[in-house]
Amino acid sequence: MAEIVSLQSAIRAHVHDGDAVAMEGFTHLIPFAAGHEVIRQRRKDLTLIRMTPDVIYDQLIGAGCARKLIFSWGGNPGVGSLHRLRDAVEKDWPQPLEIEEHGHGDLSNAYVSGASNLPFAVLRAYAGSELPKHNKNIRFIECPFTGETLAAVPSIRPDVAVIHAQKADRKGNVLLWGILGVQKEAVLAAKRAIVTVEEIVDNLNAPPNACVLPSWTLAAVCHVPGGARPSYAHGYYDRDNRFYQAWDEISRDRQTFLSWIKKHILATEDFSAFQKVLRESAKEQLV
Amino acid sequence: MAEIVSLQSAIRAHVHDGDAVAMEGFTHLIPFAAGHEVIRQRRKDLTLIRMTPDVIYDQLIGAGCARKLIFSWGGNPGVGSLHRLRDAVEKDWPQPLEIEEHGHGDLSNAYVSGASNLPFAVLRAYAGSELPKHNKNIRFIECPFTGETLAAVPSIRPDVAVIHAQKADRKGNVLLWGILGVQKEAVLAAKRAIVTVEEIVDNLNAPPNACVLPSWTLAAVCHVPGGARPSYAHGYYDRDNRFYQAWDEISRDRQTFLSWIKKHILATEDFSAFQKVLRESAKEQLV
Amino acid sequence: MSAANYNTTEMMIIAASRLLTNGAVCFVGIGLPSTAANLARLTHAPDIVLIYESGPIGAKPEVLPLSIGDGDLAERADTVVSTPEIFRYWLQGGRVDVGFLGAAQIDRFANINTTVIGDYKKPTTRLPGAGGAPEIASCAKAVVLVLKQSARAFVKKLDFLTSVGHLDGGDSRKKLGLPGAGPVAVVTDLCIMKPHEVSRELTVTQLHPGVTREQVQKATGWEIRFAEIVQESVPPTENELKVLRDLLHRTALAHGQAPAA
Amino acid sequence: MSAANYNTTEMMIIAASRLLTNGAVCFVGIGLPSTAANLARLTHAPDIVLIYESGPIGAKPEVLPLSIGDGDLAERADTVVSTPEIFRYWLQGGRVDVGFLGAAQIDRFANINTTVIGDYKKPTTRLPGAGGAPEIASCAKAVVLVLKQSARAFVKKLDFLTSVGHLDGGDSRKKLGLPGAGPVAVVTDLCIMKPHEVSRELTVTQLHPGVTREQVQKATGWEIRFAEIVQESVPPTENELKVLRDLLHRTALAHGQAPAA
Repeated sequence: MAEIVSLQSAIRAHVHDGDAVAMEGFTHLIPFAAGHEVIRQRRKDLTLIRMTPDVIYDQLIGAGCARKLIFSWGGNPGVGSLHRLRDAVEKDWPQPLEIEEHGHGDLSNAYVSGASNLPFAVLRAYAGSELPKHNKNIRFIECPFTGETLAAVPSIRPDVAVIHAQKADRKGNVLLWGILGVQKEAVLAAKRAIVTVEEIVDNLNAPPNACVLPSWTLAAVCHVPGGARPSYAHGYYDRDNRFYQAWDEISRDRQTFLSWIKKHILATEDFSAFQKVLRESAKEQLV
Repeated sequence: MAEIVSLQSAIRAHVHDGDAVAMEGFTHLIPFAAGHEVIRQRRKDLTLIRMTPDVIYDQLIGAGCARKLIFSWGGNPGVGSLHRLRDAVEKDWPQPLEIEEHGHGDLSNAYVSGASNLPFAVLRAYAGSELPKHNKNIRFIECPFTGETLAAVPSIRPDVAVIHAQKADRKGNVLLWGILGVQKEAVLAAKRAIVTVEEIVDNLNAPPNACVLPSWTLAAVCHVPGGARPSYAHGYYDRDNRFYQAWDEISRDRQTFLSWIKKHILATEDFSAFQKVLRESAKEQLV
Repeated sequence: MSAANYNTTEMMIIAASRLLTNGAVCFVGIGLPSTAANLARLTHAPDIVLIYESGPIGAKPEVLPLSIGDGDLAERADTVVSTPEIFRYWLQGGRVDVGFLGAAQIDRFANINTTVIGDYKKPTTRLPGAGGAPEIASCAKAVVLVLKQSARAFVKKLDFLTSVGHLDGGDSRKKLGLPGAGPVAVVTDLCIMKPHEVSRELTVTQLHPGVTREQVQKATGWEIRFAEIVQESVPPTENELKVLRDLLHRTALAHGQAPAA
Repeated sequence: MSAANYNTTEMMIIAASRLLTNGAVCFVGIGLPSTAANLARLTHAPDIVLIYESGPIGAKPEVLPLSIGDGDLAERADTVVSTPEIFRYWLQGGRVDVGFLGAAQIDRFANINTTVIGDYKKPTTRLPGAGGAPEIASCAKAVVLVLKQSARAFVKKLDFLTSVGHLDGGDSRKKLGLPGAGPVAVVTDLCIMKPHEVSRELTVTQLHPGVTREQVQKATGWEIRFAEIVQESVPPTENELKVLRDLLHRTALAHGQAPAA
């Protein structure tokens, strides 16, 4: 059964230095509040797993929390580069970042086989691509029936999965809807899972066959309204595209980035304090 | 795009002698009307694929439509044996029936890999079981990363899939809910698909992330109210448990079975005529 | 307090239900397993999680399902997923604590046959087949078997090994590399057997009230072993019996009322 | 009737949109592909089916998405499935007629690089990476590439081969045994190129109005081939241009109005 606890204690209890952490959410429901709390608690040497690193991992990488990144597309959606990711890969700042890259189909299959407790996934891809040359975790196998050659990748089994969802009930059962990405698979593939939610209700009133994660599949559920900002939560708030654009400026320069992290994350107590400071910065046109 | 046509013309156009046919529905939404129409049109030499043959395949087998059966559990749920299936396997009546049997997890994985256009599925099962000895389509492979041995089965790719659903819209998009079984996978694994529905509406009003089959994945959609009887349609009617019990008597004896099929299916024009005759038989206590 | 009058089937179901701890995730088949699991849910294990292979997770049926996919299972479930997901993410995923199985034949190492009596190619009796048993036997953390005891069912040699238990005993199952631990108990209308910790051979650890060792031996096709200390099962309590009988009564009414086509 | 004033980007997007036939199932990336696909939907191909890798199937966005997972995509889709399902049942399943891709670098056989400029281990520029391109390039029945033409992008040798086109030309792609046919057209701001039917080398088949062969050659890092008959693209019609500009205008307004955190 999931404990319903503060995000602070959930991160303290379940995310440790050196863990393999998957924070998922395909542009929708990205668990930014949880990402910030990991920075606040100054976690180190994490292996970060995520199909689209997005601004959330750009922040974690720039803040020096990551040793390795497993991903399939590392850009700022609709804007351009992730400058902190690039700086780490191109110039080892703030520290070298080992990268293991895949394709989206590959990683999403690897989450599925992880959730299925299989050691590997099979897919039709990579013939002719140079990715297998640089990623020893992309191999090829033969079909025992047809003899066809297919690509194989190892399952993803994170130590911790972190997602954001719309609702939980008081027992800790979680409901999400809209664009689901690989969140369910990430949770079921992980040893432990943390879910931040927009609201906690008496009854989920889930439609038939909705995406529900039973409380007993989760380690912790945290009530963090707005916890996916600047990404969006379907039915609650829109994506803050302005922030994604502003991030390009904030993250381009190391000092600007460091002072932003210091002021907005390290100097704030929690996500609601962060949001307050961010709103002030916005007024001051700094964002 | 699916054509919205009569069940009679859908079966005539898309189910041919010798086809591999998967009629799915896990005790819920079993496409009985379509099964009857296949008998009415006297199809022959079909390879019938279905996790739980149930009464629908007992009828097709007894009526002499099947050459082969691929299945994982062949009983009359909550009642006992499928007498026509047993008679075919034990005594070659009305003709020999080749059987290929799997487990539920195996077959459901084989539908998934079929829908995914992969040649085989991988699962953790069968070590120690004698099934692989009698089914050359259960093999073992090695994980290219861990060296573990896992079971492999060929994907299911039927010529035709037939399911029953609750709703279609006028374009032929289909919505089903409740117990979904492997219906979606069967449709997506098949070369062609026929869907019978309870009603055709202007707007599906599908909840987010509901199980919807777009019209362009289907060959034909047929309006057949009650088309899943004696199984049930969630939100429309309950399972007719009495008929499942009555079937034990009807099917136990070859002559009783033949006269039932003759009177109720071969002598009726369509499913609504069948239902009318069945109601009369029920009144006469024959059923 | 314990009940005066009960039959051996009731004792078997109640004994099986007592093996399920509150909060356990239970993969339930139709029939006796489903009856025992729901009895547990309605008595000492209100938070037990029932998973049915048709898709319902956290099912709380009002009455016992006649089929594995009854609508009542979906109505009151926490969620309903596809059958492939049940087998892939939930059973094989390692989330099932107890897999509940029945069998037509069982041997001394709790291997089971649900396929054929006689020769596979020309069976004298064609049984329904494997269902989800091979995967449950492989992947559930533990398996509990429930079936009536008779020399026809408890055989020296299976006609067909459908789903593996402890194979040839000892560490032979372990060598197969399956994720689950295999059968931990066999509950019958006469007794409870558990695999010996070294040999893994089924050993009677508990006799139901009034049952003799001779009765058990007569109903077993091999020389059955008894544990050093064989306990007597606690007879059904008034409450267990009342809840079970109410459940069966509700069930009969509900299914009797099913509309004719 | 054709429009008087339009720019080369508009010509590129409109030329790309014209390649999509009504009813086609189109796997759409963000940016130019998404713009061209939605333009097609709003002009000559109202029944086109747009699939985005985040999960929407049959998306009908009011405005262009800034991210691949914008809520607007889900709101108006026929259904929204998980990302693994998109790649497994829909793309790999063989249900995508046209995969739309962009690229940082492309070679004469329409192989593309979206990974790095420079050495992989120590890149001068780290690009976003593969995304879904390797799977789309493998499994979509056909691939259309859309990108601005320049000698920096159209290179003799890729720094990295992320997603395969026609590999080394001839039947070399065929030998890979991939289900899809690979790139069928490359649409740029200058022209349209198609693979030669035998050599599979990109060949200019159509020049946009006013564009010279010299311009195309200057913007290409290898000696570009021209088809025997090179046609001139039909300029944008008033309607195409109006619908495109309205779409881009609506989009700018919508995203500008996005609330600040």
